[in-house]
Amino acid sequence: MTPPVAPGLLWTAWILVRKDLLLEWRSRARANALVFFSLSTLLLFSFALGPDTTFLKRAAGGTLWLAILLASVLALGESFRVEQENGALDGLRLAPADARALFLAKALANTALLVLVGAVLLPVLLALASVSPTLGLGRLAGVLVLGCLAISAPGTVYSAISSHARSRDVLLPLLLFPLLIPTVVAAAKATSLVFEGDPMLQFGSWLGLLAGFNVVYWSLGFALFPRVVED
Amino acid sequence: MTLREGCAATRNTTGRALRAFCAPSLLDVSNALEFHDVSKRYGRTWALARLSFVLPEGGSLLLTGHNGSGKTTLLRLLATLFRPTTGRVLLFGKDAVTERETLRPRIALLGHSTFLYEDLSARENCVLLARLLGRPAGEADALLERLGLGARAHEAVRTFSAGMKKRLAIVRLLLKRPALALLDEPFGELDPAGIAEMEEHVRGLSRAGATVVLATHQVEHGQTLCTERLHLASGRAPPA
Amino acid sequence: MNASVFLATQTGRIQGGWSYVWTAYGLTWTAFALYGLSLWLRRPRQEP
Amino acid sequence: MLKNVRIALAVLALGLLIWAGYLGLVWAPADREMGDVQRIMYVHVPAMEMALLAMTLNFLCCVTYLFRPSWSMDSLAEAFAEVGLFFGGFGLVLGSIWGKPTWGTYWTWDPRLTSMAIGLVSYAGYLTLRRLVDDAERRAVWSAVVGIIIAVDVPIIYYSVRWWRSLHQMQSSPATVDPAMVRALRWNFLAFFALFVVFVMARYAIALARRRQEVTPPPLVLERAS
Repeated sequence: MTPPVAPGLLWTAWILVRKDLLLEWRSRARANALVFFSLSTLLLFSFALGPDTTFLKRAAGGTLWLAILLASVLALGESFRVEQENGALDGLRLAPADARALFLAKALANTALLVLVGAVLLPVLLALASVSPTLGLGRLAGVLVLGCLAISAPGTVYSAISSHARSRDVLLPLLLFPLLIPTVVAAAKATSLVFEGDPMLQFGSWLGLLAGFNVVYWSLGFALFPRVVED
Repeated sequence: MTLREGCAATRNTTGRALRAFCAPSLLDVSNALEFHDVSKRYGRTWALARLSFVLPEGGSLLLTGHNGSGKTTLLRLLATLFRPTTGRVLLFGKDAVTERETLRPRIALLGHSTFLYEDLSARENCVLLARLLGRPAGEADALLERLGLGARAHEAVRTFSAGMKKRLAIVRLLLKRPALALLDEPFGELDPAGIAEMEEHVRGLSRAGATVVLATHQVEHGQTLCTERLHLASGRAPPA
Repeated sequence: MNASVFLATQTGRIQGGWSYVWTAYGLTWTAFALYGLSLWLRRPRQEP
Repeated sequence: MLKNVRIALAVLALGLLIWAGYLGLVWAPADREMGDVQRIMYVHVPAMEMALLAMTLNFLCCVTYLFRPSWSMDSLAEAFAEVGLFFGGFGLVLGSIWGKPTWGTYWTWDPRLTSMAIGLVSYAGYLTLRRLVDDAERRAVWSAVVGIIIAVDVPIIYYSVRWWRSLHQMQSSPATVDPAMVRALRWNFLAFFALFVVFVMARYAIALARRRQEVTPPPLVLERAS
């Protein structure tokens, strides 16, 4: 009774991504809550950093990425809650679905959610900090997507780990934030260059740095994630 | 050390090459399951302690014992979800840890957890599994129909009763057409009609040549279904 | 000659550096002592 | 046997520490510009070196564990992480004590100090994870995974912080050292290394004992079936 040809790694990942996106759509109440949460954090940062608009203008890149970072902790924590309900993760492992495909799917689904959050935050930020994307929307979108990718890859590995450990809500940010400092540095720098112009043409190098992080974290996650899920 | 064990025991690449070289006939795997001195530990407690037993292929094993005796742990080990702390588990002659990827397509587990996504509909859950197995979605629909879930196939699993979720889990099990079916308390949450139907499914699986391991503390139902019996007491199999 | 002149102009050293030095070394030794103590307290009872 | 080896090594390390302390505080000449404050370098630099050494060794243990799991490798990784955290922690404090008189502030965004600080927080997370997972096997695998990711991340942090900081002013290069200072530094390095080995051996024994206690296989004899 050998089963007919099972789908390959990437096709399995595609099936699982569709499943995750469908799940996110079905529980979009949670996604909405996440978006409004990050909006409120953005407002909070603006108020906390003071009404002086020149300072807010300079800090706009940083506030955007801090808001996304906080939202990512919630999104990542949630992404494995749905897998733990009814032991669905074990069900996938037994299907069998290759754990690496599970990683790709989960990380891409989390990225999509974060990009959505970023997309909603951006217009609000442009208004709040009275900044405009002088280097063009295309580059801004590029930074947003690359940054969210660089957050989701290690985030997915760490949320899989902490979803089984005790006091997971503390453990995930504790593990994730130190790791994401270079990513946030690069993303915030690139974003503020987009807002304030790039006289010394550094945007390309910061974007390259961000792309480099992605290569490192995605390959690390791809290689190590099976060890996290398999007992 | 028989030739088969010799082949199975060598782990390194030469072993794998040797196994590939051995003609399958030489290796007619008589035993579907083998536990060699298996223990499993959670934190401080030993869920399974130094357990060894063998089950021939196509056989069916009734696993009895009070709650916490290690039944679920044993099934999860058989389902390759766990790695034993000590000892070795062999399924169809293959090591359940190193070769789980090749074993999993042939194993199905009906556990306490139903593996279902509450926010997806019954059909979406089954079609997801069918796609992962490389099977047409129609097969999932046919099984849903056969088990009386056709009418509510498009409703979210969240709205299902425990009995219906169990039935949906059975659909997932049958969809895999397993060579090894692991049933953990299958009669729980089922009304008498459901229990009779479940017994029929178990017989169907045995008839189809599958090896069945059925764990329950409702011995009266399992009695007629299984050829062999193993009683567990706090993780050990006391001498019969 | 100019070496000593050079040295003279360079004597703008930081005065009173010793307070920092003693705090640093004091901290180092106490840290070692405390950590050694904690390791000793947590030592396994019977030697493996 | 092992016990008195460890005691002998501890005594040797203590002797080395006192001798190196004498060299650093008394024997070595004061620095031309910074005067005596520069003596803090003899403890600050070796401490940071030991922290880096511990982090590298932790990474190696984590990688080895994933390929060839064994409780000794897992316990060794835990020992290196804690000892590294210890040396890095007070090494950073020494760095800021040194910074006050020389740069006027307790903290400068010097890439070395910053990446070490972030590394320490990461290893604190690593050790917290180890305490929050009960199952020994899972804890070992997951902390190995986390240890690898952190070890890959620390150099990345160093370079990105340097790049981020080089927008302002150049990284401060260590003071020029003349031969006598180098000798004092080397003796201090030796003393710190001896202590490092003593601490790791002690912490390894603690970790291994805990693992042994957690993973002892049950006795073969079966109780009377109830």
